[in-house]
Amino acid sequence: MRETVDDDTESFTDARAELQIHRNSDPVNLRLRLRYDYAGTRQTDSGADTSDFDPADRTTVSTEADFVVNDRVVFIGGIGLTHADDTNGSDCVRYSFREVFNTTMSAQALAPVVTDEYGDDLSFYQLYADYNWGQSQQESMNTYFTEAGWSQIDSVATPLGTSDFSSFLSQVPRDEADVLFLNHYGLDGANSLSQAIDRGLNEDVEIVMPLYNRPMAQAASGAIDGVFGTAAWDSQIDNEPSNQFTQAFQDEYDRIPSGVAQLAYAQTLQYAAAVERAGTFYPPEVIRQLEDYEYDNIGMGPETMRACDHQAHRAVPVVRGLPEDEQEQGQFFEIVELTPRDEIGYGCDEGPAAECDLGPYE
Amino acid sequence: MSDEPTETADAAEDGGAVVERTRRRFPSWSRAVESEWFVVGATTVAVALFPWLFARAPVVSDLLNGYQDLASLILIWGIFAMGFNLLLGYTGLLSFGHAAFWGGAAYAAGLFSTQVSSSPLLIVAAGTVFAALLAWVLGFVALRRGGIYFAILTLAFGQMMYYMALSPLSGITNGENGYTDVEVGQLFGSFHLRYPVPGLDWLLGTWQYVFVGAITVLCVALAYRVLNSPYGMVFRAIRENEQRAEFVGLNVWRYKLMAFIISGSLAGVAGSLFTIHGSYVPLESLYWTTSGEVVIMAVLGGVGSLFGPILGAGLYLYVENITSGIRELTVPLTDVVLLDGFGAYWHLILGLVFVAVIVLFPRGIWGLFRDVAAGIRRLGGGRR
Amino acid sequence: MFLVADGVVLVVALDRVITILLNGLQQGAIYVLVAIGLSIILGTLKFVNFAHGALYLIGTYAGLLVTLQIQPTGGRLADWGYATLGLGWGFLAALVIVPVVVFVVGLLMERFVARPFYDRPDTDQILLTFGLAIVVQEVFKILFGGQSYNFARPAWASGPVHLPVVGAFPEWRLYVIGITAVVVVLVYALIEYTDFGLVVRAGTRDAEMVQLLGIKLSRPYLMVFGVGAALAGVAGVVGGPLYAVNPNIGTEVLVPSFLVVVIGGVGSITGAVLGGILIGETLAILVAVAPQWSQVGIYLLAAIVLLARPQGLLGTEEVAP
Amino acid sequence: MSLLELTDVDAFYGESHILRDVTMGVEEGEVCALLGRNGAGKTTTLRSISGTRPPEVRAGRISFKGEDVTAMAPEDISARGISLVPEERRIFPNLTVAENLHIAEVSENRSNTVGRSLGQVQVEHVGMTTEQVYEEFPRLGERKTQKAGTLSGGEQQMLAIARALKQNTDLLLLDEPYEGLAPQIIADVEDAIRRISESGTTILLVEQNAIAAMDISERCYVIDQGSIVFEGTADELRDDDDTRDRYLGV
Repeated sequence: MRETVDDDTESFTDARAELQIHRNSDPVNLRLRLRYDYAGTRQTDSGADTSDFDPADRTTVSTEADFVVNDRVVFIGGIGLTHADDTNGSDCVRYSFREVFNTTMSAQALAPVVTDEYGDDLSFYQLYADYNWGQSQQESMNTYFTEAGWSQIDSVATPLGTSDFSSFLSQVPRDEADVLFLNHYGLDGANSLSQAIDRGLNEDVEIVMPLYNRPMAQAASGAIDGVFGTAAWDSQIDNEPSNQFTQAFQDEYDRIPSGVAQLAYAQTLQYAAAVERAGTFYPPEVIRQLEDYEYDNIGMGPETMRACDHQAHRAVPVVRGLPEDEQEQGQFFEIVELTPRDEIGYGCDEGPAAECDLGPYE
Repeated sequence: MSDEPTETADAAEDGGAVVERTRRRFPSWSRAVESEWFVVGATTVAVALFPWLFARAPVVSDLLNGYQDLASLILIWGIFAMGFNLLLGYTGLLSFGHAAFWGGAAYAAGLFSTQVSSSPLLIVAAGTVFAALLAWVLGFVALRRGGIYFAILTLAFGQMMYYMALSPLSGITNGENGYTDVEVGQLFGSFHLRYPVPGLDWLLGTWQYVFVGAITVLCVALAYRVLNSPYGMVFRAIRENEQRAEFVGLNVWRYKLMAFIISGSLAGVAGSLFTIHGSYVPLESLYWTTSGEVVIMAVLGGVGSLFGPILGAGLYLYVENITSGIRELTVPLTDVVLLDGFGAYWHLILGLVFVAVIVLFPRGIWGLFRDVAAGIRRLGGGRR
Repeated sequence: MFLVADGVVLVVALDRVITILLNGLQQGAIYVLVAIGLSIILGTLKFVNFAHGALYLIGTYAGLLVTLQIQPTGGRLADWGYATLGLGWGFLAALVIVPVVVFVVGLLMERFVARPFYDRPDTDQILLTFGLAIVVQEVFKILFGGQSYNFARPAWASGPVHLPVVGAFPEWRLYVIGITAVVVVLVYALIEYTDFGLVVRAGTRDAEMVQLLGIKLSRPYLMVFGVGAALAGVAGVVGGPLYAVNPNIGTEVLVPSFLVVVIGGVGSITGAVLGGILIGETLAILVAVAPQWSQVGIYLLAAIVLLARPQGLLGTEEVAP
Repeated sequence: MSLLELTDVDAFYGESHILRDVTMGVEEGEVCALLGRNGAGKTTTLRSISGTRPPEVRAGRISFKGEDVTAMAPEDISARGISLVPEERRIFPNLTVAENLHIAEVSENRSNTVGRSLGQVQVEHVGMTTEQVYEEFPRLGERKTQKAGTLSGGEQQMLAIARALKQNTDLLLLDEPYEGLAPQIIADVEDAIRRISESGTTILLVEQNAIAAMDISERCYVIDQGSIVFEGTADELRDDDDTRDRYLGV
């Protein structure tokens, strides 16, 4: 195996391939590295302890595609933490795979549950973070809730760098709107949701956070009480791989793993397994092993890593925030429904996938 | 301090005395050492050996745990820190907005690569020209104030550019995702930067390193020449005593602006190389913490010396990228764990070392080395 | 009401305008509290404190720990077995205790950080305090983890209050404005109507002359630093519940606060108040009119003021260091 | 024993040697003048006496009432009864006239948060009260709520002197009190200095304007390039054409 690697100096100029996750919360600590040290074949040495990694807020790595193309490094699944549609739509590339669901899928999963809960023919108002994911999320919400019979009053962009949403929230027409979608992620989401509650918007409208993560829930605390959303993974998902991971993680770090921790570990293993199947690190071979691969071992039920757009098709957990007094360490949501994969998603010729052109293997 | 009464000190005479003293301090051998050829030659050798020592040499590289890519990155940040230091170390102006030149050039280089030409040399030229023009404009405005106001004005301009790139200009810059469409072509149309150098890849690694290294040597030569020209003398005079420099008829403001432009241009060279290196421009390259990072590098390494900031850049990136990966700090050669989760402390350690340097060794680590070396030389001389 | 944006005249309802102004006032209030300390320390002691944001950070975490009980999951404290931390004494206790704590931190900082550097160039002071700010931030990150905590608003002031014209407005934000106003009046009285304030105002202009009048300045300097720090502590407590709490909030509040100082004029309390309100309102109005430009706007405002009136709106040339 | 004695004082600004072996004394109750050209070392002498830094006194001894005050901090020297009315007055322009006067009392107000105990120092006599000041300088009384920065040059000089007198002054150091004032105002200031002297306060007057200074003082020193070149009574100096010509240009 060592030989194959050495033959491949073109793509690996050094004994380490670096995968980078950019986080905006802390530009100084910009990079988190997952190192695949291939001297020890499948040893996964998470340079910075991934369990400590909380993508405190907007964690977008749609940019990784470009690292990938230029560096010829395979970016796999969950490393792409962005949920934006474009990532595996118009921006898709051969070298990138995505495990997490995109905004289309989270809207598809949310629409039936939320309309079922709040009723038909309602009108909704949206605020969204003005960047790739936020735009994508609000578009998806509009599409699938309109399809479900609701109508949009307005959708307003909030610029990045905003931590005080009071001016935007004060514009929400509380008499007209029935539901408010806050398409903010991470810390932004925690701030906008808390501020909305503080403003008493929940007295007049129902609030939905389309995408949750744990740091957001932790920072928003009691504000998430009863608020619907989707989450990448949660330790409460009850199946063999999930429970196994939760247990192993707890044994090692003495706390309940977050969705991101699960993603990091699961994807590292996916890559390692693909390398083993391929018998080489040579990226085109590894990529072929990953494409259309069927698996059921990371706790989200049976999945397919689709060859046409490199998007995993999998179940999406719809969750609801717990009241503050029921929240415990690492437990912030109740799982309302684990929407199975055949109820969501789209064909290779529809939706974002229709715009995807993966490009060459080499 | 500048409280000396002008009535007693004749500035021109004093300036002469400094030169005189400097000359006397260096005997002919030392003067040869300090000569431009020696500096450039030594830099070239050091740059050539660096990636091998760092990433591939037996024993040394295993101890260092370095890798090729980091070697180029260290040189790139080294150029940035050296340029920053031309301002702080030689004119005493502390800018907290150098991210504007680094990041501005990085974006300019990135846009240039997609819109005009993907030739690495032209990309660097474009980024540098942009940074120089930007430095001219910002310097023109910011240099109206000194001290704390200068620091805050530069900070404000830097932040303004960050937020411009983040929001109003996101159509061009791609906002918070950073600029991703960078296209890097082949050097002189024939060398792919990602390819190893035939026959010399054990030493230098890739063409990219050769490219970055050559530009580093050029920048060192340029900076050395500037500092040893009349300009450099004036810069130092301004740092020592601005009023006195003004008194002998120097247009201090113009020299400061020149220093600012040279400094910003070097930051621009580095920023353009950063774009080529990563084929990507992160938005954070404009954020004020980037300015803060280069401040730390320069001060850590040693302001007021040419190589100190490069050393500082290396140290900073090393700690950030290698030390931060150490999970357990153990007693050397044993398994005794001193500190678990050691890597998480890297930023704190840098902060503490930074504070210690300011309090204890204002000339930085390079200055400390020189003091120690001088001490040893003196000891040796004493024994003889 | 008419607001002009991009050449388009918008007709805006009165309640919207008042809401925007209130939002601006509230956002400015936190900057005012932080900036006053920064400004009097810079004006009187000629000391540039880039670590002033760290005092805000300390204030917020101290406030969090006095007010509530938290579970520090991400940091070393959790590893050391502190599953739950905090006194849970409620907000009013924090409002009393935290300023005292941060006051003491300020005294220590003056004695051991600032004083040895009074005679060093201001670039050295900036570098030192910048380094210190990093150290403090990292210590908090290591102890409490990098994640955000929820600093719940006190029960008696959470949720909305229904105001005439404006409608529902977050009650806590009114308290922020109120508490800031009271604190500013107290500090103003301290500086304007006491012998301590007299010495501070005189020392701001001509420290040597004050000493020539037989007054030892080391103690008022210590006090100024302590008071400035305590104000940052108050800001941390009242501002904490507004946003999620994490180790970065110190530097996040520092940069705009410096803008407030230079806009208002170094050493001037009324200047800091004016500057803070200007920045807050600029932010709030731009968010309503041209949200993309809101952040750019405050930096542009600062640059324009600095260039047109270098000593700041209410500052005097002589005080500028 | 003279009230104030300087013995072989050498003072430096950084590396610049300004005062060289300055020896001089001021007797209790007299008005003594220190004369010299611009840059001769007059202000440096006063700054050395009052304890402000720079200059740095590296050799010699300055004693006041027999006590060595050479290395003392300015506030301690002030507390012992030496008050300085500096060149350019240095009143606090941002404070009102009343506040400018009040601040001179702060150091004695021990209950004040910032005040301090004077320790071993015996306070022998207290300075003028504010009422006495307003009596002495009625113009200041009229303008007591005005910001000091708005006063005229002469009024500012009066205020600076009044501020010094509010301290427990035994020795008043006046640095170029006539500088930049109109002739009739100079007369007013002269008048004030006489009255202060008559009330028993010792005065060391530093002037470039030798004629005016000789009018008012009993004894004179002339300083040139940091050294004392003449010592004698005002009459002696008046008669010494050579010294006046060489060192004072009059």
